[in-house]
Formats: sequence, structure tokens, C-alpha cells
Amino acid sequence: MTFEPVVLFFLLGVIAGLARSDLKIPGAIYEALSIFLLLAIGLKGGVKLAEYPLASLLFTSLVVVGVAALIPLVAFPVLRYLGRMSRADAASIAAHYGSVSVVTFSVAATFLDQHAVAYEGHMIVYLVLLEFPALIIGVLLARAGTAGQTRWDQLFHEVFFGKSILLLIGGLAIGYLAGPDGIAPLDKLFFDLFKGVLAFFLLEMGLVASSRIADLRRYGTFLVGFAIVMPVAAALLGLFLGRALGLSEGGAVLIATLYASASYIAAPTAMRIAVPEANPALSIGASLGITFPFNIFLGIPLYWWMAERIYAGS
Amino acid sequence: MTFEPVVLFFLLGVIAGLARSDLKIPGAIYEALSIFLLLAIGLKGGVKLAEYPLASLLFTSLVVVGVAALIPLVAFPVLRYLGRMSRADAASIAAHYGSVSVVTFSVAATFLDQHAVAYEGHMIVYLVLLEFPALIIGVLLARAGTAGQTRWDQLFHEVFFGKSILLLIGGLAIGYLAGPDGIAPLDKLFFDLFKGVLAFFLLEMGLVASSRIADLRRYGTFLVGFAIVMPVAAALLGLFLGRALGLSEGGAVLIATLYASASYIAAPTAMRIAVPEANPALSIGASLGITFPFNIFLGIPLYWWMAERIYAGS
Amino acid sequence: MTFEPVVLFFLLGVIAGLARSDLKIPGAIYEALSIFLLLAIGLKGGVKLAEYPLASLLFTSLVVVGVAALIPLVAFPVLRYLGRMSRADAASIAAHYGSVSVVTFSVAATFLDQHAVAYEGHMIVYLVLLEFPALIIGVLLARAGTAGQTRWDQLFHEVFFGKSILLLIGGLAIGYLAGPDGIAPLDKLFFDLFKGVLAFFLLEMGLVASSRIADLRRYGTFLVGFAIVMPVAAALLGLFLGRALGLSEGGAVLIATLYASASYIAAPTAMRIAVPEANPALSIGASLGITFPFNIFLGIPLYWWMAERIYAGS
Amino acid sequence: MAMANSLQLVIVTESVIENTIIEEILALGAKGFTVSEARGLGTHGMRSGRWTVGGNVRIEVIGDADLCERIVATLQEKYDADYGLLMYTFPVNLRN
Amino acid sequence: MAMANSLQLVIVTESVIENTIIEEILALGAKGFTVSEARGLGTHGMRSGRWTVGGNVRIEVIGDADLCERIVATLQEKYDADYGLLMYTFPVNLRN
Amino acid sequence: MAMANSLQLVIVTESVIENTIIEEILALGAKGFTVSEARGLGTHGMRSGRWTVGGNVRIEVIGDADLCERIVATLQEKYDADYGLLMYTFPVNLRN
Ligand SMILES: Nc1ncnc2c1ncn2[C@@H]1O[C@H](COP(=O)(O)O)[C@@H](O)[C@H]1O
Ligand SMILES: Nc1ncnc2c1ncn2[C@@H]1O[C@H](COP(=O)(O)O)[C@@H](O)[C@H]1O
Ligand SMILES: Nc1ncnc2c1ncn2[C@@H]1O[C@H](COP(=O)(O)O)[C@@H](O)[C@H]1O
Ligand code: NA
Ligand code: NA
Ligand code: NA
Repeated sequence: MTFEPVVLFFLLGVIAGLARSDLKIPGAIYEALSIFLLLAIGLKGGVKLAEYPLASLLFTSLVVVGVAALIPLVAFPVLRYLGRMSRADAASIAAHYGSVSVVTFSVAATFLDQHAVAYEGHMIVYLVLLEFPALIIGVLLARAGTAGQTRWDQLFHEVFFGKSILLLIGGLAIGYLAGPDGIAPLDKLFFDLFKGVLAFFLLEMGLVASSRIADLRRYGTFLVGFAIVMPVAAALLGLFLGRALGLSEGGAVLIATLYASASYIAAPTAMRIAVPEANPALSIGASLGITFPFNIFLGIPLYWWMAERIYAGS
Repeated sequence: MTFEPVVLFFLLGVIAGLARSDLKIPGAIYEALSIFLLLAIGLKGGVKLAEYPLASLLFTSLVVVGVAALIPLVAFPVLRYLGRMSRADAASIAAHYGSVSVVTFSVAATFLDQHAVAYEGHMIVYLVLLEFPALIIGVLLARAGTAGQTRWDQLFHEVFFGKSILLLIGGLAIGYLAGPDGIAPLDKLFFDLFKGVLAFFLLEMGLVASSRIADLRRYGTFLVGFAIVMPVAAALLGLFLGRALGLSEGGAVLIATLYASASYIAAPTAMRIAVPEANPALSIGASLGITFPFNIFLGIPLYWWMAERIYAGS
Repeated sequence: MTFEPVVLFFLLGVIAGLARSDLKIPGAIYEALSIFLLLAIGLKGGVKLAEYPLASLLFTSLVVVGVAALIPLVAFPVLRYLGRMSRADAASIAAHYGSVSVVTFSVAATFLDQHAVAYEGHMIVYLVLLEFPALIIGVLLARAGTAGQTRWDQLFHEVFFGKSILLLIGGLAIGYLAGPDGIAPLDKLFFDLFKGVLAFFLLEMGLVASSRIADLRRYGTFLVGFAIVMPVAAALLGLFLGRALGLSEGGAVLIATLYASASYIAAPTAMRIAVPEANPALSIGASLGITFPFNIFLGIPLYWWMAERIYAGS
Repeated sequence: MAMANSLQLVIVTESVIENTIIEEILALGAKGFTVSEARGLGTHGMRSGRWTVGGNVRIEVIGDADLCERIVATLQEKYDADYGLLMYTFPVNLRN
Repeated sequence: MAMANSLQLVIVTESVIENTIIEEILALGAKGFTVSEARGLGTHGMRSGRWTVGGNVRIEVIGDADLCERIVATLQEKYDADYGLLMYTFPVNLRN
Repeated sequence: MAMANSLQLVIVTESVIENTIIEEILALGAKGFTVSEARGLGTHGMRSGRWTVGGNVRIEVIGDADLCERIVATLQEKYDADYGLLMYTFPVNLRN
């Protein structure tokens, strides 16, 4: 299994973090890099979107989002009863795993490019659509049968006008409206530099993840196991769905990666606001400390390997 | 009337701002983007400048700057007597409209490029020269016949060593000295990325402008009307001057845009220091909340349309 | 003697600083630029390193590092006895001059490129290796024969996991592992923008250096003389060593520049921690206020001129 | 606004709820406030200001004892259980 | 500099006049100061720290009652009318 | 943690030793702390926060008189000679 060189920057970040280096990416830079990545992905998707009849996308989108709802609905009872976690913690972690990670998706796309595997351009639309439903499911799970009042208005506001969704959808719309020619003069910033910026971002993620690794001992082996088994199971679901929908092998790998990935940008903020009694260290520790590195180093090559088996058997 | 896709980023910023999204461009990034834009414009102009005999520029520059002085001198009595504003407020707003906006100029240049309209390279020199005289006129207007002592030394220092002028002139000088070949290795940063950075900048301007729009209700319709009529009148002045000076149609559109645009970087700081009793919310509200979006969405296409009529009639 | 246009940005920064302009590069941006430069240089070196047999580098590396140890060992007694400085100050300054400056090295490489002078790709390895030994020598000199306890553990940690070394070595390792093909998609960020980023960095260095220039009057002519004579002497040592090692003329100029340059990123932090009784204003004033501008404006062209004489005589 | 018997109330809390807290403070009658960025350690663990963990904000309100009392009571009831929160007061002399 | 009867004077004002205020403070005899970035709301409206509005700075000066009195009087006369400005003092014990 | 007789100890020092100072404070028994960025002027010269000079940090610790005493004594002995350092205390009322 080979991996993308860009993930070496994550490793460098982890090493720096574990060695307690004074290296740190300033917060303002991290913010700017994440705005860049979200906008660039949105623009890329919008340009591609213009090539497809929107109506044909509607059905598959509904299916991809509907099936994805299984992820938090399965994760919640597992965490609650097998993991003996509090209702709030189980719901919050389920929401993180039901949502998706933009960086994991980007690493997977880069991986496929590097191996010259083709994939459908509209995958990015699924990325946008999958980001938020799980957050709402998570809050519903946390509140089911309890008296605690939820700040629903704040949650909806956070979900739809929080910067991740806003930039993804905004980029999508601008890319769609401007078309390939209108976007061309922006290519040098948003597309040519994309992979380099991703490398920078992974460096910072490594730094942050390293501080999470230390925490993990406290959370016990159950959560660590969950953070590895859950993505693989979700990825399998994604691969079979991809084949059923007639997607290319590359497209199925991307659906699998979206299902397997856990959010650590939109979900933590939304959960902190809507389910404040959940411990954020647990959900971020699992998604960023284990699932993210697992996915970029082992998961993506594994999902591709599985995709080849599954598609060969068709 | 078509507009440049890059202005869609401004719209996205406005929407995010009105929706009270948590999206924000960190201050450090905004600072860096504005340093980038000012330097890049200066460099571009400096390289072009080397192609012209400096002496020939001297006369037209004097004319362009001299005629521009009419703008604050007309705006002041309009604001003071028609608008019934305090002397300080009228003077400060007049100074903002007499000075120029670097971003509006860049959007106009991009617009002309997109429509394959040629223009003279030395326009940028006018941009630099037009930035400050209006600020000094504004302070003179505020102080005429009053006892209030002015911090003249602070004002001059702010005007000539404030970062906008310094970076514009510095870039101009470096571009001029280094020439096209010396600048070539910097092209990948300063020229290739220019439009993408402009998009980012417009996003932030949309965010800020949206907070100004809410303020505007308070200032009444007079100021709103002024912020639309003044630029169109100034643009007409610029177009006729451009034709009289024998500039190309594209060049005349750029002079018109410079005259029509209002400053919101150099002027606010200079006025806060030299005319502190003026209310900054009024001048920034008008220039950033109304005139800037008016210019980039409607004004520039309108000035071009007018230029075609005027040049056709010659 | 011609110089690289990129140094004009340093001049612009100095002018802005002396004029007390409000121009400043935000700290977060400066941090990001320095991470960029260190990583980019490391990556570049790593890619080159893959072309050489590592064993053959080992010997020359040992020689280059061993000879470099002469620099702090000579500088210390000069500062202590000729300059009548305190033991701590002399040791700290010696450490700064024994270590190297990444930006000076980059300007020299850019200078050679501009003049189409070839040089060996593994020079960057020496840059990495020369960064830290002088810091340890400096601390030993400060502590020799004194009772003061040293925070050795903190020093070693700072030296090996401080961000400069970590990013240089990390970039080197990633470039080496990924190879030219693996790094290719990152080229648009790390290599194409390198010179533009260097220009930005030099602007900020000019701003900082200008504040140091004012301080220098206080330190007297001895330190000013040292900050000019020491680099030239060290450069001569480097040129002769380069010839003795059979390096190309360009390679010898780079060794000379490394020897001549003084650190102002790694060394100040390390000395503040390990030799806190030394006055940081002295060492930074000399290295950043005098030696750095001397090297980029006069030193590099001079070392090249000397190299041509020395190589002509062989 | 020179008045006697002013208290300075300092609130250190998670930046994620900055806007919510400020709305509460204004609704309870504060005439102004000052906010600055901070990081720190308390019973809710380290808040280093790195993303995914978030930082703290330090909110200062100057007012009379009554206002401070109302703010303290409201924030304690609604936010103390779930969020990192520290509140303290001390008397100051307003000078303008 | 352990001395009795020290006052901490806190000045919250617009960052555009930071340098001017600091020159005043030093000219009036302050031996040191500490500045940090802030944002806030007062009678001069919201100062969010976004560009074109600008933010606040929080300037702290430790000194004797006399020095604080002089600074307060000067700043009040010269800057209170036109700029956002808040000043307050409280007694502190210097410990080194 | 509402307790009587709390002191606020404020430490302004060079950011290069932030981590070291925080380790000392925790080792001496502090239960928490709050840090914010600052710049300033004192007997060790201007610390503008520009790189190569570095800035200051403002560390606040709330605790009893005993804890503050221990921290003051330790920092004074180990860091006052070589680093920019200012320490002062004042009484506060904890409200939650
Ligand atoms: N003893 C203390 N001294 C100073 N700051 C504290 C102290 N305890 C808590 N804090 C601050 O208040 C925040 C919230 O505290 P807590 O609710 O205890 O987690 C922490 O992140 C610190 O910034
Ligand atoms: N009641 C208050 N409590 C805390 N800070 C205040 C208060 N009033 C004003 N401020 C701060 O002082 C600055 C200037 O106040 P003003 O001159 O009233 O606009 C504001 O922007 C706030 O940061
Ligand atoms: N009189 C003062 N008032 C306020 N802050 C001070 C004062 N003296 C020193 N400081 C702060 O404490 C830091 C260290 O002081 P010093 O050790 O005197 O250099 C300075 O950089 C200032 O931020
Ligand atoms: Na998922
Ligand atoms: Na104008
Ligand atoms: Na050296």
C-alpha cells in the first residue's frame, strides 16, 4: 500500500507535537487556510456541476444522504450501550462520524489523481450535502426523551450559516455561475496552490492530533476501537452503495471515504453549542486523534483495495 | 450589463454578514492581503512606467490631479448646505470621495481585461497621485475659519508614510528600477495570484460592508443619494477629461473609475487623526456601504457604456 | 557590482521603518512566511540530496562543519578582549556568527541563479548542519570556568526541536522520501512562489533592521566594525575551503555566504534561554542591523568577485 | 461617566459562547464592555486557543454592584455547569 | 520596584491613537506600561476591531497617585471629547 | 470555587519563558491560570512583540495569599535578574 507524499506533512506535525517543538501555525493562518480549502473545493465542484443535468443528481444525492443517516443511527447505540457512554457523549460522537471531513476527502482525491484513477466530478456535491444532516440527527439523539431544552435556532443558524457550509455552498454557487471560463483567472490561486496548501494544513493537523493522542489513553480502548472499526464499516457501506448507483471505482472510493471520515471543523462547534454537556475531548480525540490519521495513512489505500475486489466481483 | 465573476465574492461576503455567519477573515490576513494588493499594483505600474518618457507623463498627471481637486471642492458645499451636515463631517466625507479606492480600480482593470479592452499602462501612476491631495483639501475645509488646531505634522506623516502610499510608491519604484526582467521571478506571486487575492479581499469587504448597510438607515436618504450621484457625476468628469487628454476608451474608463471611487483605507485613518470630531461611521458607511458596491456592480459597466457613447460622438 | 532586485524590498522596509510608517507585517504572517521558507528550502535540498550518494557527502559535511567551528572560537576572544565585552555577551554574539542565516543563503542562491552561475545542489545540507553546532559552542564558552548552571536540557530541546531545525530537517526528509515526482504537485506553492515570498520577508526584515540601526549608535564602533570584518574573514575561509574541497565556484560562494552570515532566528531564542544574562540587543543589533544588510548588498557580490580571483589563480 | 462605587466584573469563558454572553450582559443592562483574547487552564481543562479546542475570552464589565450581581447570577445558572467559566469582581475608581 | 501605595491605571481607547497616548504617558513621567489588544462597546459605539472601524487597546500603567492623576487629567482634556476613552484606577501591591 | 480572601496575581514577563513560568506556577500549586498576549516598556527596554525582540505575556493567577507568596518568591529568585518581569497582586471577590 503506497500513500500520498502529502501525508508526510501530517507525520512531521505529529513528530513536532510529540517532541514539544515550538513550531505552531498561527491561528490566523489556520483560519485562512481553511477558508481557502473550503472555497477552492466549492469552486471546483461548482465548475463540475455545470456539466451535469441537475435533475439527474437529485435522485442519487437523496440516496447518498439517506443511506449516510444510518451511520449516526448505528453509531449511537453502539457508543451508548456497548461503550456505556452518557447519552450526550454518544450523540455527539455519532454526529461527528455521521458528518464528513473535507481534508480527508481532499487527500483521497489527491490519492486517486496520483494513481490516475478517474472519478465523477460531482462527488463534491455529496461532500457538501453530507456535512450537516448528521449534526441534526446527533442533537435529536441527545434530546430524545429528555427535558433539556435545545438551542435549536442557534443550531440551525450554526449549521447553515456556519463558515464551512457557507463557504462550500458559496464556492459551489460562484463556480456554477461563473463557469470554467469565469473561474480561469482564479485557477492560479485556488487550484494550482491547492495541494501545497493541503500540505500546510496537514502539518497543523499533525500538531493538533499529537496533543490528542496523549489524551486518548484516558478514554480507553473502546473508543480507540470504535474510531477504527466504524470508518471501515461505513466505508464498506459506501463502496456497495457506489457500485449500486453505477459510479466509477474512483467515485465509490470517494463515497466510501466520505462515509468513513469524521468531522472536526463543523461538528465540534455545532455540538459545543447544541449539546454542551457532551465532553468535546472525547469526540475530537477520536475523530482527529485516531480516525483522521487512520484514514489518510491506511484507510484510503484500504478502501481502494476493497473497491477493486468489489468491482472485480461484479 | 455583465459584471466580473470576482464581484460574486463580495456578494458572498454580504450574504454571510447579513446572515450573521461566523465567517471572518482574520485581521492579520486582511493586512497581508492589502499589503499584497498595494505592492502588486505598484510593481505593475512601475514596470509599465519604464516604457514611457517621464516628462510626457508630468503634464497629464498635473491635469488629472488638478481636475480631481474639483471633486472634494464640489462635494463639501453639497454635503454642508444641501445635506445640513456639520463642517467636520462634510469635510471628512468630501476627502473620502476626492481620494480613490485601490480595489475599485483593480475590479475595473479586471473588467476591461475580461472584455479585452486595452488601456494605458500608466493609469496606475494616477492612482498613486490621486490618493492623497484630497485628504489635505479635506482638512483645510474642516479647519477653514475655525480655531481648532490641526495636527498637521501628524497628518502629513500619515499621508506620505501611511502604508498605502508607501507601498504604492515603493512598489512603483522597485518595478521601475528592476524592470520587467528583474520582476519576472516575482510574477508568480504578485501577478499570477493577483486576481485570486482580489477575490479573497472582496469577500472580506462584503463582510464589512454588510455591517455598514444596517447603519445606513440612520443616516437618511440624503447620504445614500449622495453616495450614488456623486460617483456618477465624477465619472462623467473623468470620461470627458480622458477624451480631452487623448486617452484610449479603456484609459478613460479607468480615470472615470478613479474619480468615481471613494477611499476606505487611507482616508479613514487620516481623517480620524486630523479631523477627529467627524463621525467616522458616516464617511465609511457611505463609501464602503454604498459607493463601493454601486461602483463594482453597476458603476463600472455604466462608465464603460457611457465611454462608448462619448467616444462614438467624437 | 550588481545586486538582486529582491533586496530592494529590504530597502523599502528600512525606509518605512526609519520614516516611522505604520506599515507592519502582522506577526502571524511573518511566522507563516518563515515556516514557508524553511520548509521550501528543506524540500528543495531533499530532492537534490536523492541525487547524491549519501556516503560521499558525509566526509565533506564533517569538514565543512568542523572548519565552521573556528568562527565562534575566533570571534569569542576578539569580542571578549578586543571588544571588552562581558563573557556572556561575547559568547552569545560568537554563537550568532557561528550559526547561519537562511535568508542570506536564499538571497545568495537567487543571486547566483540571476547570474547563471551553477552550484552543487547539496549546499542546503550544509545550511542545515551549520545551524546548530555554534549554539552549543556559544553556551560552552559562556559557561567555561563559571559556576552558573546551564539549562542544558532546555538548550538541546530548543536546538533540535526548535522550529527552524525541525522544519529544515523535516523538509529535507520529505523531499528525500517523496522524490522529484512526489514533490512535483507542491512545486507551484513551494518553488514557484519562493522568490516572491522572499521579497515579502525582506520587507519585514528591513522594518525590523531599521529599529536596530538606531540602537547601534549605543554599542559603539567596535561592534559595527566586527559585524563587517568578521563576515568577510569568514567568507574568505569558506572560499578557500570550497576550492580545497573541489566545489564549483558557485558552491564556494554559497559556503562563503554561510560562513559569513549570522543567525537571527534560531540563535536569539536559544541564547535567551541558555545564556539569559547576555544582552539580546547587542547580538541581534549586530547580526540583523549590520551583517545582514552588509551581506545582501555588498557581501554576496564581493564573495563572488573574490571567488573569481581565487579560482582564476588555481 | 465618573460615578462612585463602581465594580469591575471580569468574566473568563469559552470563546464559542462570546456572542451569547455579550447578549445576556447587554440585556441585563450593561452600558459597555471590553473583550480580549485569552487562553488558560481551569477545572474544564486546558484551553490553548488552538482550533478544535478553542480559546477563552476575557470580558470586562464596569457597573454598579447590582448589575454585576444580576450578571453573575444569570451566567452562573445558565452556563456554569456546561462551560468553562470564571467570574470575579473588584472595586475600581472611574476617572472619566 | 517594590513600593507602597501603587495604583494601576487602566486606559481603554482607540488603537488609532495608541502611539500618541503612549507618548503622552511617557512625557508625564511613567516608567513603563503594558499594552494589549481589545475590542468593546461604549458610548462611542461598537469597536469590533475589524478594519475600517478599528479596535481598542488596553493600556496599563502602574505608578503613584500623582502620576495617575496627571495622566487622567491630560487625556481627559485632550482626547475624551473626540475619541472612545475609558479610564479607571485601583490600588495594587507591587511584588518585585 | 467561591472562596473568600482570594488574590489576583498578575505576572507580566517575556513570552520566551511563558512555558517555563507556567510549569513553575502549576508546580507551586496553582489550580488554574489565564494568559494573554501583551507588549510593553519597562526597565528591560521596549518589548514590542516584533519577532527577534519578542513580546510579553500577561499571566493571571487567582489563589490565596500563600500561593501568591510562594509564586512571587520563586519567580523573583529565578527570573527577575535576567528577564523582564513585573508582578503585582490585588484582592478580588470570586463569584462562581
Ligand atoms: N485559579 C485561576 N486563576 C486564573 N484563571 C483561572 C483560574 N481558574 C480558571 N481560570 C480561567 O478560567 C477559565 C475557565 O475556568 P474553568 O471553568 O475552571 O475551566 C480557564 O480556562 C482559565 O482561563
Ligand atoms: N461599562 C463599561 N465596561 C467595560 N468597558 C467599557 C465600558 N464602557 C466603555 N468601555 C470600553 O471603553 C471603550 C471606550 O468607551 P467609550 O468612550 O464609552 O466609547 C469601549 O469601546 C469599551 O471597550
Ligand atoms: N510601570 C509599569 N506599568 C505597567 N507595566 C509595566 C511597568 N513597568 C514594567 N511593566 C511591564 O512589565 C514588563 C517587564 O518589565 P521590566 O522587567 O521592568 O522590563 C514590561 O515590558 C512592561 O510590559
Ligand atoms: Na462520515
Ligand atoms: Na474619487
Ligand atoms: Na556564520
